Amino acid sequence: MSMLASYLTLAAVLFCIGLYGVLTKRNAIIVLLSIELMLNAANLNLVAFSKYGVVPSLTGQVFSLFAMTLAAAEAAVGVAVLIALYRRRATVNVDEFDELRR
Amino acid sequence: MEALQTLAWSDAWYLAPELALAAATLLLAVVDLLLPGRVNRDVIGWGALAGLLVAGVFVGWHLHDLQAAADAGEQPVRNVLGGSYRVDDFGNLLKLVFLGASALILLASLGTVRREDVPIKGEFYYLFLPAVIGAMVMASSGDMITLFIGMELLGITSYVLVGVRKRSGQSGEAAFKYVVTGGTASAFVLYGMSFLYGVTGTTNLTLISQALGTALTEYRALVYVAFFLMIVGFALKLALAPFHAWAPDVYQGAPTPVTAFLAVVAKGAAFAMVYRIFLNTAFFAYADNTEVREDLFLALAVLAAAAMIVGVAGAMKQQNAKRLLALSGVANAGILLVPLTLDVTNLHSSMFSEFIYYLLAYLFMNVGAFAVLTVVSRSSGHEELSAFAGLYHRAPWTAGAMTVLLCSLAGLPVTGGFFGKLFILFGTVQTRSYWLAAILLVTTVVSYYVYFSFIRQMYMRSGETEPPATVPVPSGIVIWLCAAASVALGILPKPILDWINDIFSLSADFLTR
Amino acid sequence: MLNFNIDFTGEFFAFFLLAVCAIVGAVLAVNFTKVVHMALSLAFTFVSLAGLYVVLQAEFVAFVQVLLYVGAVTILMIFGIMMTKHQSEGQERGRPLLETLAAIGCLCLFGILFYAIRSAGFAKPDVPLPDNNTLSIGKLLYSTYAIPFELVSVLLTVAFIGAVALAKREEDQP
Amino acid sequence: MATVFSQYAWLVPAFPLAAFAILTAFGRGWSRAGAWIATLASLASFALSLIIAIERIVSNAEDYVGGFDWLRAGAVNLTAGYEVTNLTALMLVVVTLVAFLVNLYSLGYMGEDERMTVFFSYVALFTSSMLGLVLADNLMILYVCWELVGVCSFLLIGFWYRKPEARAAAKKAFIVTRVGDLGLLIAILLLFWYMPDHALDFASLHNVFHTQSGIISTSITTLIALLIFVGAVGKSGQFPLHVWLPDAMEGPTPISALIHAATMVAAGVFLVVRTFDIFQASQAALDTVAIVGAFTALFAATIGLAQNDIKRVLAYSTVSQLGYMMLALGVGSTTAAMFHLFTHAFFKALLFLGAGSVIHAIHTQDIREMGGLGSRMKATAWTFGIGVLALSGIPPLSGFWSKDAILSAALEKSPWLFAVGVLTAFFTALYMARLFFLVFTGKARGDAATYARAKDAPWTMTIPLIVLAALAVVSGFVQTPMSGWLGSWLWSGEAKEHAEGVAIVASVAASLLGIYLGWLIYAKGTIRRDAVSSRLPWLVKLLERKYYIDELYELLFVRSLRGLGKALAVFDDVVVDGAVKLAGGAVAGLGRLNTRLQNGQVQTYGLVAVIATVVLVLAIAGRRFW
Amino acid sequence: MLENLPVLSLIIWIPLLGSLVVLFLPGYNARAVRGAAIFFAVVPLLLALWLYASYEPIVGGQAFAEQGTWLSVPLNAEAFGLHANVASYRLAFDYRLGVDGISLPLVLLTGVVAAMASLASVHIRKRWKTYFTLFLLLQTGMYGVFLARDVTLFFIFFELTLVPMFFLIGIWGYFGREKAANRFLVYNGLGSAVMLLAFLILIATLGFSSAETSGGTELIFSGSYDTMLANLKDPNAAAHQNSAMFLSENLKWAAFVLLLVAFGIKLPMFPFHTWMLKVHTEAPPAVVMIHSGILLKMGAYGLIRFAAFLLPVQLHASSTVLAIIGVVNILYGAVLACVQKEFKLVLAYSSVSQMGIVLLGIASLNETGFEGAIYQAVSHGLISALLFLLVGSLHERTGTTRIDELGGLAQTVPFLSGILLTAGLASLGLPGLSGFVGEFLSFLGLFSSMKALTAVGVIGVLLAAVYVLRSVLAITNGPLPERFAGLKDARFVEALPMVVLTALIVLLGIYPSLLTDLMQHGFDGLLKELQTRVGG
Repeated sequence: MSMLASYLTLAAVLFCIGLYGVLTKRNAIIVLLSIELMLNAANLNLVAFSKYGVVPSLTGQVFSLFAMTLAAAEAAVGVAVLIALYRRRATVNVDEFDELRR
Repeated sequence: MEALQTLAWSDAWYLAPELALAAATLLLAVVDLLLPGRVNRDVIGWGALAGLLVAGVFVGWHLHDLQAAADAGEQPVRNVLGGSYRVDDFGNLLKLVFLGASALILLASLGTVRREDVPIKGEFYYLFLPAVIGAMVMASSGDMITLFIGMELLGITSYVLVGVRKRSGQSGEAAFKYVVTGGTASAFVLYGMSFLYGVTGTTNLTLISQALGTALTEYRALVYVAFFLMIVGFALKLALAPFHAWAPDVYQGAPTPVTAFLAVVAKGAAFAMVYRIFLNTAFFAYADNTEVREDLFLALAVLAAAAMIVGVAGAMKQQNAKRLLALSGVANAGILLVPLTLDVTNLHSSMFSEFIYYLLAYLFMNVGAFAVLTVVSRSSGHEELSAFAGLYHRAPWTAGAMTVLLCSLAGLPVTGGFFGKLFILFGTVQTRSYWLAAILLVTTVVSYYVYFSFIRQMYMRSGETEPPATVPVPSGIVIWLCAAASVALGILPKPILDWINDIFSLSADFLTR
Repeated sequence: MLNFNIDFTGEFFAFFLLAVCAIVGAVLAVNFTKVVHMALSLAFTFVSLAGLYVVLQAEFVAFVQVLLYVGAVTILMIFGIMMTKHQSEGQERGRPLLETLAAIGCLCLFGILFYAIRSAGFAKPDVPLPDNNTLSIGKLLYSTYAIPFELVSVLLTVAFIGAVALAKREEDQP
Repeated sequence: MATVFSQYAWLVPAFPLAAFAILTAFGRGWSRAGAWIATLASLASFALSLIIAIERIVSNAEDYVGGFDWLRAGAVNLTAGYEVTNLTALMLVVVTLVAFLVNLYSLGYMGEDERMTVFFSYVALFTSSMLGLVLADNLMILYVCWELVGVCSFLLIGFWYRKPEARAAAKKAFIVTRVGDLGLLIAILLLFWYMPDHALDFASLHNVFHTQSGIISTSITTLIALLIFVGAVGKSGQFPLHVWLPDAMEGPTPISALIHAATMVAAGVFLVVRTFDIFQASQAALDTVAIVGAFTALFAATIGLAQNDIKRVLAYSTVSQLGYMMLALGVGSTTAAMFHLFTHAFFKALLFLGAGSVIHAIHTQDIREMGGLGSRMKATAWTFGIGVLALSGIPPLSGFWSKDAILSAALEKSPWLFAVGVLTAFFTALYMARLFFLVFTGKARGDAATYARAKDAPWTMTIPLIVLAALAVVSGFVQTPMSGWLGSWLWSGEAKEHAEGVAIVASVAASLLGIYLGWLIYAKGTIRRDAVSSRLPWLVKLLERKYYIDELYELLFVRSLRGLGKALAVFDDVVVDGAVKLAGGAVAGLGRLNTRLQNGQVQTYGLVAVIATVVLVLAIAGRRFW
Repeated sequence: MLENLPVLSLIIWIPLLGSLVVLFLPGYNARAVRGAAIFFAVVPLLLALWLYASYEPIVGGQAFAEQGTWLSVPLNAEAFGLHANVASYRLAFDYRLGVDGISLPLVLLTGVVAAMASLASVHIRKRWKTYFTLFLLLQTGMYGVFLARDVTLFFIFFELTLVPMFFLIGIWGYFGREKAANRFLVYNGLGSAVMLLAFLILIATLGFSSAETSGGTELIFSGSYDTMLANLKDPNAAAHQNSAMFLSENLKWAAFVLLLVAFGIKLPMFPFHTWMLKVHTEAPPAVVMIHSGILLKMGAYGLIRFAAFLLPVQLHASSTVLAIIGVVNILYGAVLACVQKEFKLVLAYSSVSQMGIVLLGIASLNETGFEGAIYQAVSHGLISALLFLLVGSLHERTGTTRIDELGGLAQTVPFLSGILLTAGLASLGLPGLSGFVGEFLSFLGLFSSMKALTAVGVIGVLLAAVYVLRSVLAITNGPLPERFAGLKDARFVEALPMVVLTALIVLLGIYPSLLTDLMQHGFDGLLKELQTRVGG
């Protein structure tokens, strides 16, 4: 198994753990963090490919930089939304955000 | 190492629509800060509208330029920085749709958004602009990085817009759900893109499509994975079934104009990106190795079918008007996806015309319907279907316009919705995708039931006890504009389609080669 | 198919160590009961990833990773945690069905990914990356990727405005 | 030689038709005036018919055919035409005469009915259609008129619409005769496709089946003939479709006389005569006709023995006599059949009108409540008596000659048929004697006051009786064993006369025996009336209940149709509509499933999405890697 | 005088104009609204009568044909291996109208029934303005269906009848109106969806023609009925065998079955009939007049016009099946009509039965049968319109249409009863009334090929007598219930349409050539095609 495959596998593991976190964690903040983990997994992919890919190039790294920035912005907005919501609901439990249904 | 190719001032012209919007955003943000709190923030709304119009003028100008170039025998495409930004007819047409839709939505919301409901009214108005920038970027780039950033720009702005009704827990809840779903979708898309980058070594769609041929021989599974991950991401963004469940919740919680924006512009932009990526890259195997392409388009077709079925079926028993329209949006997303999934054959290559025509019709009917919903729910105080009860007595003309819009949504002649569907159907028949045609037709019929539940409320339920509903002038204009456009699209589709056909060519304008 | 014929180079050891760290951090983040612990263990993962980036000769990316994730995101999250009340995870009823299905789903997804990764025979790349990584990236950002770069600036502004607008307390609130 | 009046034959049905149109359009509120219009119209028809007949008798004119294109559609090219032959001329006279007399009679009989004009308009329409039927030059037009007379019959049976029995009888009459009509319709369809040039006119039929027989195979010919016969069976009340005719007596009595005795019911016989070429081409068909006719004659006569309603007795007698006519046809003697039709029309109309006078006088139809009316209603009793004798076949009254002609013909063919005929003649005489003696002799058994008021009817009602009685006496002489004038006139000279002495003796003996027996039982009382019923109660019961045929039909057809209908209704609701509902339910179920999914938990949504992802990938991409 | 006018267009669009006029009339002025509606319903009738008077069967309807380009949409066909010699594609939806011996009788029927129904709309007590607006809109759709010569145009008009009907049933119907309206909409919508699919298949594979433009040869896909007919007869069709445009056998079958289902739903054909039961019982009588009188006939017309004319080989191959379905329709409807307690349901099932005869006529594959089918359609249109007119009048007076609650009405309302009886007799196929001719011709037509089946179908005639008499006599005859003692007979506005319809029924029964002469050459093309394709 080449190094690339190892990196990719690691990324896949992280992506899936992130996904699992998104799906199961009650705490809204952890859900947001899990999304970040998924994005990180993708970044790892990009950087790994940037070195070991078919055509190594810096593009992957640039992409991952953009992605990180976006992830940070998303996290910020996510937390802001959560705080606004917390003011109304006094909870951050995802499973209690079910007023909108059916 | 090649010479550094940087952004030249001349390139700014190509970016003019986006730049205009960005400038307007900043300007309005500053004005909003400086204006005293008691001043009605509708001023900001009008400013945003002006910004949209200016951007629209620029887009029109671009279209004209491209036309001139095409007449001169050049390729009617302007690539900036190796395709990381791209001005072509595909993008421009869609940009017009996005700008027009946003303008209509803004116009309709002027006078209906209340301070007690949306405390940050200024932000509410001007944040539409960056969202539109995001949508426009999604339509006009040949590079995955730019596309992804456009998607995120639209997404992040939308999260904020959904949550602007700060006093309402529902708005916040909707925003949070949107953040989670949108974030996950972004992660999937990015992850998919990373694989695509990995097996081709580039993010440029042109280069990808060239490299995919070889990549397929060695990394077939990875190519599959890349595309399927993206499909999943986009399916989430587009709310295709069974990835749609968030949509009714989010639509319901969001302020109605934002709902309309999500339903039309956000969806349209996602489609633009799907078209860009899938037609551009998956087209690689036109000549040989059609297997992967077939599979991808099959997957999309299955999702489209599922969306049509689930959307309509789910809407059947839905009592909340907004959720109902959300589910209708799910079904319509399925319909909009159908042309893409059709084969390009020697008889059929008009998928873009089919798509954009229906998108246009969808724009008018949806924006109009949401505008009516805004008016009606303001008068009734809730957004249940029963808010429409007896509308025929309370506001006969609005009821009439709504009837036209609903007919268009249901795809009854002679409306834009009908013709759009007909056009798509003809495509399915030409490519012999009869099963898709059948599903499209059957769901359309079931959707009669769904949309006519509004009509039942408006005409067949008593509403005589309630006071007449007042319609603010801007809303009235939008409603009637949309209704008239819906009819016009049905009776005279020819000018528009002629025009699209004149300026658009799948291979020249769209495929980055 | 699981023929792990791996060259035991230095890079591999570094990778192995950091990968274990990252996975452990991620797994712990999923299994901790206290929210702060979760956030911190995720930060640990992020750091490990930064290490991996270094191993991958992406120093600038690693730097940004530390700066953004550990420095900004995690701190932001911890602020978020501070500003809201929390019960610990474990005190509440679990959702076995959801968790089981989610686990199965994620495992299947991983299986698919793993199969795809395994089935690809990656050739050794022949083109090395430029030495001066950061400079090259900078050049790229100002040339080829100038437009995304500008867009990101718009995005950050919007995110900033949006976050503030959403999170700030209304003065005229009843 | 050329004809003068035959070409105006179309006017014969046109008069009553005009009367019908006038009465329907403007007749509301008129009463006697309307009735007189109809009567005069029928008189005009009669006059014209008579002129035509006389012209034809005197000059032996050629047949006349006229008409116009009626229906051109595809291969169909039908004319609405009329044909005047000696046969039709004869029928014209019979029909118009009886119609006129009945009209006249009805002026008195229906005088107090508020819907008199409606009645007369129906009668006019009937007369017109019947005449059309007679005149029709092709089977199609005949069929059209055939149906129209059926409808008029239906309308008139149900004339007293308030009575549920009348409603039921009308319905029954229409539906039962329609069974026969279907046979005729299918026969026409068959003929249409088998005849050269799709011709349906009688001249072509004659050509094909008589002159150049063999064009159409025997089996098809038999089929066509039998189907036509089915039509005749329905109309002429032959077994097994006779059930409607006795019930039809719910209608006003003049109608019974006109439609259900003299004219319409004879249309079946007329039809067979008209298409006799086809029958002649198939021996099987002829045999069937003979057997059915003979059986019906006997069968109905036995029922007639046990009926207590004056009109029903006459009705069964009609069925029986029609059976005679069919028997005659079956044994190949159209002359005898037409002859009997001719005489029967007069004496049966006479009997019905006489019965009508009785009913008019004492307002009951049950002969057990009558008796001794002969002294109060002399004219009625005398004319009725003549009718009875004529029907019983007592020489030299008309019935004797025609019945004798039939029996002679039957004897020639088969002794069995002859025996049945003679037996029937006996029963006929018996039940007619019973009827006469119970009604007109003895003591009054009913309400004394009514009896006291009973008297002969006004002149409009009496004159027809007298005229008909006269005809019943003399009409038999047109065709006697001595002179076969009628036959030779009808069939243009192919008169073939024969009279079997055996037949004459046997039939007269049977008739006299019957009348004597009746006299013994019902007038003199020598034999106790319950002589039979006390010994064989089941037999009397069987006869009284008409062999339980109605009950059988009720069970076989009405109940089973209702049962089938109910079953199909359930099927329609559960299976056919159920499938629709199921489809709708499936969509709705899918919708509900979707609603269940929408539980507000964003993580559930995500879970569904992940599972969907896995499934999608495995299903679509996975198949390539399997 | 009218020769130079586009008469067909006028017939179609005058009701629409009327619809707009009514829309802008003051709503409180019921008299003006009603008057305008009747006026705009009668004018097309007069035009149709003029058409009837000046139509010559031998010439056909060419003199009246109208043709214009409505829209012609480019299909941006890329150079991905275009067809040889073809420069571009177009999808053309033309405005083509035409009339022939098949459609003219139905146009006349529409004119008569629509005019009469607008007179009969006196029973409408609320929201006249909207009612008549929709009513006139519906008429535009119906005329359009019968006059369109382009499948897309046909479809659009077909659909155009859907929405007004939904409103008319849903707003002015009886208690279960909304359910009935929904069912109508969805079921018929399904039918038209199926039809659209078939049409699109036909357009894509049969509707092509080419034109020379400056850019080279342009291939045009259009719904033009005449183009399709011409392509069908194209002797070189075999040369296109392998082309993607060619209508292959399988596709032909698919299109045929789809058309059969689509029009079968409208007809209605067993087992697609259940939707119309609700419509018949719940819709207001004037609307059912239109519905039963005309809309059902669109199914018959469509079957002949498209399924038969465009796909004669399939028609031929499936004629036995069609005939069996027809017989099932006849018997099934009749038996069910025999046990209904609600008069409207009796009529609904009788429609099922009567429309089965139309199927028989079509299955016969000869001119007699085809003409019989059209005749039957027209005749049933008149009869059922009359019957539902009566139902409306009876319901207005008695408040019920249940057979077991009514009785003896001949005493109080002799005129209505008389007309009811006449209509009943016409519907059971009494010779001398119009019902007989269609029935007879259809049976006659089918009998040439399927004798036994026809004989079984003829039993329906007997059952018709059973259910008609059973219900009509129960209503008019027998003892009169106390509460109906004081009923008033028909008013003039009610009596007028009744008399007109009755007169037409009688007229067509007495002199059928009035109508059959019109159809004389209408089927020539189809018959020739049948002859050459399948050898007679």
